[in-house]
Amino acid sequence: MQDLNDFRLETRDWLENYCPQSMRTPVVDEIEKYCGGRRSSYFSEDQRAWVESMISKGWIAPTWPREYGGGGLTKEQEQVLKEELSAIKARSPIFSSMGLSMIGPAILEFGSEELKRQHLPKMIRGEIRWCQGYSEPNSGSDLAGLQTRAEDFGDHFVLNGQKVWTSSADKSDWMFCLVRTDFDSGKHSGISLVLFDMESAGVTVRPIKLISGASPFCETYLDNVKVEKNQLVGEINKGWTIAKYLLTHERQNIGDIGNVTRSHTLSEEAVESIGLHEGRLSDSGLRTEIAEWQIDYECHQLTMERVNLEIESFGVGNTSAMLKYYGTELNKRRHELEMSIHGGAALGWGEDSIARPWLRSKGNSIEGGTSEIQLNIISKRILALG
Amino acid sequence: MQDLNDFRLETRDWLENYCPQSMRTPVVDEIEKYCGGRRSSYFSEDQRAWVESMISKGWIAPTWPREYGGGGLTKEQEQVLKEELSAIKARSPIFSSMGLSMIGPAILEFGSEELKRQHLPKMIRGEIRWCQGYSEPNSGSDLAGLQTRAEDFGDHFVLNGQKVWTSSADKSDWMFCLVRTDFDSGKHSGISLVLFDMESAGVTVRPIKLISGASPFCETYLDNVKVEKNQLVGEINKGWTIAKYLLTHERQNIGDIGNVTRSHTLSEEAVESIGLHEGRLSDSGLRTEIAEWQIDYECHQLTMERVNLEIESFGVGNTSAMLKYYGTELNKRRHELEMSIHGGAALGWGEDSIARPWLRSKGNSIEGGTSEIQLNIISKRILALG
Amino acid sequence: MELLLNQEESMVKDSAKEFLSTHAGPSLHRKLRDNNCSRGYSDALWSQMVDLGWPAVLVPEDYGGLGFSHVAMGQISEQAGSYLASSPLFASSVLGVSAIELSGTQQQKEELLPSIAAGELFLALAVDETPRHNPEFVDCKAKKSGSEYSLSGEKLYVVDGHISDKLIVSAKISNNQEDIGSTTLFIVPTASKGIEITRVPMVDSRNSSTIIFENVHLSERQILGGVGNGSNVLSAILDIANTHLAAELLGISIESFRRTLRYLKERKQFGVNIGSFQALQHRAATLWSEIELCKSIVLKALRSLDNPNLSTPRLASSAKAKTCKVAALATNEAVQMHGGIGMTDEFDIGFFLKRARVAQLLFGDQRYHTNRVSELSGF
Amino acid sequence: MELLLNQEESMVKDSAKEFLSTHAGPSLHRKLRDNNCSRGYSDALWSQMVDLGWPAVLVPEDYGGLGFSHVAMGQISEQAGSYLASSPLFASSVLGVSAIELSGTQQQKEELLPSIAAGELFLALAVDETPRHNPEFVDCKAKKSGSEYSLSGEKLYVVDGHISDKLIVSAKISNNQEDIGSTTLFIVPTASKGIEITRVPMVDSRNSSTIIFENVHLSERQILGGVGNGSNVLSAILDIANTHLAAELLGISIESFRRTLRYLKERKQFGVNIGSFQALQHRAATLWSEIELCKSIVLKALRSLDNPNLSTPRLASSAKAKTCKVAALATNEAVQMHGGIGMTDEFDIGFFLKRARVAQLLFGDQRYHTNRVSELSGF
Repeated sequence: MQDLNDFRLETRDWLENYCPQSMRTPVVDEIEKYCGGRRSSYFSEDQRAWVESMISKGWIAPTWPREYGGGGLTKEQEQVLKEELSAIKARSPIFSSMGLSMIGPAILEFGSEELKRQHLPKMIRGEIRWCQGYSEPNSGSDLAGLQTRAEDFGDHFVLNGQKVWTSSADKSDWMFCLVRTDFDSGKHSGISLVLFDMESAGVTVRPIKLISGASPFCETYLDNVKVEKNQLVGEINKGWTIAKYLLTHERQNIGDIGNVTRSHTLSEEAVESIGLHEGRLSDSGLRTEIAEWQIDYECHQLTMERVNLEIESFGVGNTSAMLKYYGTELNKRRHELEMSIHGGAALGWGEDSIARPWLRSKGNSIEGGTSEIQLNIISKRILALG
Repeated sequence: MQDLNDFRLETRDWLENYCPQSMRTPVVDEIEKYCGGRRSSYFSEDQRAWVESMISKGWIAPTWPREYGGGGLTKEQEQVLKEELSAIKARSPIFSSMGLSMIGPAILEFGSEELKRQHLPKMIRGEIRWCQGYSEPNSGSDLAGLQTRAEDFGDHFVLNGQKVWTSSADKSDWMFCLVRTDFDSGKHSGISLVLFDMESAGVTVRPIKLISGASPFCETYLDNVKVEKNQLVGEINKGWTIAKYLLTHERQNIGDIGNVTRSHTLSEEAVESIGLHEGRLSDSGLRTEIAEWQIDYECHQLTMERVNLEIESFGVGNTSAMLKYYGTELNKRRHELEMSIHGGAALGWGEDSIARPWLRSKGNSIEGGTSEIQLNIISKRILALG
Repeated sequence: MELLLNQEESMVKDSAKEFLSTHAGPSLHRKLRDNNCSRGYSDALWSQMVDLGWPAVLVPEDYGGLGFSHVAMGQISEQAGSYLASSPLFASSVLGVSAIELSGTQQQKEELLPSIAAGELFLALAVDETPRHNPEFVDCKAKKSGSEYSLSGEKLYVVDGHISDKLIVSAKISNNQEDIGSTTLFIVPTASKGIEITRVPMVDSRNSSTIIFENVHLSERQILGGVGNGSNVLSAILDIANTHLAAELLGISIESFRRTLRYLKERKQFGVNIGSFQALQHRAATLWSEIELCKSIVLKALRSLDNPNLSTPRLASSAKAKTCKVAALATNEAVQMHGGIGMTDEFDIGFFLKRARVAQLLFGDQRYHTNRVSELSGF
Repeated sequence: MELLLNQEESMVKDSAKEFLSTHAGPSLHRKLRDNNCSRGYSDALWSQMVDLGWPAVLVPEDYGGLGFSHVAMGQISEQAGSYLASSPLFASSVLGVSAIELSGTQQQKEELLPSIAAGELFLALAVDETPRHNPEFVDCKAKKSGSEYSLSGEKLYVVDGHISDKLIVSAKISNNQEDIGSTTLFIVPTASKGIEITRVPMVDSRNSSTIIFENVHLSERQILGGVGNGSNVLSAILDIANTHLAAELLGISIESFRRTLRYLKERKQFGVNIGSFQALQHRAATLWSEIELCKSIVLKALRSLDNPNLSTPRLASSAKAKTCKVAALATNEAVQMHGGIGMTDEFDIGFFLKRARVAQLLFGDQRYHTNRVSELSGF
């Protein structure tokens, strides 16, 4: 306990010295977020300094072993670090890293020593940005129905197929990719997880334009892409186990989707845009719906908190499907209300249009497993119906 | 056309003479409703006169052939009669008659000449009250899974089994009953429709008390009940066709469930109980919900009207499942709102408690085919999903 | 037979459906959008509509029109919803014609109606001054001096304002510093001096305009419906507007649902059509029921426009409120049930979501009209 | 670890569950109802609750209590919901104790708390005078003369009023014709002259009372929390009331859902368990998610009662609003998914629907508390 307190004081001290003031302010624009990778660059010198200091401390991945560039901290120390970072409102050094949040933990859990040494340090240093290759045009909700083939050529596989809904594939350097390595056995038993460089011959990336106008996802075509056998994660044909492990991680991240720092709450926006009458929002129907949203939002936030505590304390919890389902539905409701609050002013199609994030939110309950799939998971795995 | 006008004038005249003034006022209490049957009695002399006049005219069943005691009217004449009855707000002579609305039309459509002569006149004269024997404890939604056995003993069947959810079985004289006559063939192909007297040996009726405290339904136990072969409606083992015909009729009746004359509208009740502030109902959330209910209610009423017109004009329409589903859900919403309007005053458990019809309404979406079954019917038969 | 179409109305519906299904639809809409079409509709399509007599549908025969009913015109509005057909029909041939017909002088009618019917003159209605519909808030001022007026102020979200020849504008008449009378409507040529029109591209790839009036000179003869009579006239015009928008929203709902249903029967996952999943079936069945209800209220409200009575405002608001809610449900369910492909710009279903949102908002959204139903019902 | 139970709280929860699952539940409830029990609870059950120390849970140790937290007491409230356990716990041991503890004088505490803790004295809270909760409407008058008061008026829906020894009553103090000060609370013995208590049997087979006060004589010493301080004290008591009702509603939701889930796995139709139908699965999954959300907000609101701060009122109302909505959904879905048998009196599931409706309404329903959340959030 004394140790932990010492650690807190040391950490506080260190952050005081190494976290620049400009890295303690809220992010205003997406462009300010450093995501790493070959094509990345720093937005400011402060950012570079902050990221490099954190890398050198290993605190980009606080609990990963030091030998791979991690911080080697205990769970308790990590919690202290989080608290101290949050206390000074420090920015995340590397944002939305699929390496750190997804494939990194999977490699640590399932990967060979060789893979760990090859990939983990580069993730931590922000040198390589990762993307995932899961969904295919004919296997969306039915992920295990995937058809991308990896044929065995002795020391390497040759991949052919098409992946869709790959987040930021056009900005990423490596892909972790589910492929079919056994074409005869059952749906779930012939799947493997492999890693490859997006610069490999035969990889073509095409961004997908969404109804919001943005292109956060891509299609990735694989045309005789050669992948060394040592880039297989875990055992051959056992990829579905790792996939499920990854999906649970993903759901939890997306369930968090409503959890964005905003300068305004919905009700403040509404008061500003619509005005009060006798202290009440003039549109009484909208007032009720905003209040109901606010209550549900608070309930959801508290539930994320509670579930995490329960997982930490009891190691139980199969609730990421629920958090994903509810969180994304809440986010859609939020944007519907935002549209209503702003009326005609929300309908313009400029770059800063309120309609664009509204349209983008429609995808929340589809990407990362549709709401329907989450409800299926709850029914089957938690409620044991079926 | 001239004829129709003549008919209208004659009808108006006749009604003027034969419909007593007290039969032109709204029914205040259930007890005032004459439903016919051996155990019935008239509430007043006016009622007796009115029912008997209508019987003698044949207008209890306006379009049924005169030979069975019907009015022998054309569709157009029936419409005129309806309009004239409605113009003077005449009460229905016989209320909620399963004979007139359900088994009568089925006998006309599927029954033998003998059955027509035996049963139709007594229905019309209100001598015999009918009830239906469909559901069983283990076949509710899955009606065709019924297990009541009718064994063939040459000139008669012997019935054994149990029926539930029989409306007013304790007040009825005869039952039309679905039974299994072939125990080996497929689920739908071994069912027959038979008629029997409730006073037959082996018939036991037990009223079912509902959560509202009322007992509109009964359980009926059949213990070696003898039924003459001539009481079979239609062909043997072809009863499922008639059952479907009857269910469609039933749905339409129940879909109409919200369509009750009430002295107050919901909004008037609310204004009276809650009061206005600046011309608006003080509880703004409730105000919005009442308005939304009112809009949906009007839409549903109009849809019943439209669908009926379409059926008359084009003979199409497979919409009774929708009307039943939506009408019963609306009625449940109505009672929820009524409870909210009256607050604590709705929670008492006296005989005139507002909570009793609220609880009763919960059964609307279960009896006569659950909402889920109606949605299945819409999906399969109208939308062709599956 | 109030709730059935008569022969004339059925004919209009069938021909609108036939014409628009071949000549309009998502691909034309996409082309207009991708070409950044500044008028917001296809000239070729409009010429054909004129040939079919659509701008003349609501114009009385005495003024060179067809003198058909709102029910008939409503069939076109509905099909325009199903086939995403943008054109000046709504702004000019429904709102413009109705405004002039309801309250114009003999001279105004003779001057304007034949040209609108011929598709040569475009009107637009300039009402709102705030982001959320509020026709009673009028800050535009018509300063009176003698028998002349000088109009100043700003109007927002004027549908097709940028292509119109004349605007119908609500303003308050002021005399020196003092306001006199209440709201009054004026017919204002867009070519007048002092008018600045800014086109605003919208999420549905159509246009609305922000219009600034600065000392625009008007004569007495440009008053529509009499001094101080603006609120009454406007109220009737807005009932017409909202009922036709309800018809359009119904068309959007029907078509989104039709496409979704087709997709449910085509798309395979887990080795079966996704339409075989009961959870989706029940949602589809519920949605279908809601759309059936919309059909009834829209027809009733249109019918009521043809025989205005005390219920007309309530029916118009009921129709708008109900179709707003159902169109939102139908278009959202459409995107969700299409899954990944429903999120993409490449696929057409998103267009319905976008257009529905604009049509919902125009002249009052679901909450606005639900509130109005309460008010009209005395609670 | 605000959102986890500590050891003491877990222990209370487990023992409440164990005790009530064997000694309370639908069959005891049915027996009380069928015997038309006029007290509305079982004396035997109450004696056992007293033996377990439940009436003492919230009473500070200095006054002979256990001095446990609201979180601990909330576990009992939740289990009382799951097992339909009626008893004077809510009225007396939660509301009564809280009122005295929050605002009583040293003397009042010494006089009342030990007897309540011992289960010997029953309190009840008499607040509402209108069918819909409105604590600010107070028409009861305490006419002052010297240092004495004379109380007249009527209170409605007083939970357990008919078995209580003392009432906590809100009234306005009047001096001759003139009202002075605002609402004040009084502790009024039910044995006082001029009190008429009428028991009203409710849909949940429990009782509430209508109480008429006619010139009931009161001394200054019976004022609770100071003259004119009634609204403030009441507001804190009502936050406690609503949070514990939220816990009870949570218990009702959990148990209705548990029974429904069991039925879905047992009941066969079309040759399979009805729980294999996806439409029911998705509704069950949605309901389960909602109940999980309720667990979090109830715990947070209970925790906040133990450390009151600016958020306490908002959390109390949020918890009540949310659990009202979810309990209504859970109990309605329970009846619907049970089908025919769910409609019958013979089957137990209807009891949950009935009790939920009363608990929802008591001290403000979902709309009341949603509105309060808006007000507390400044919109």
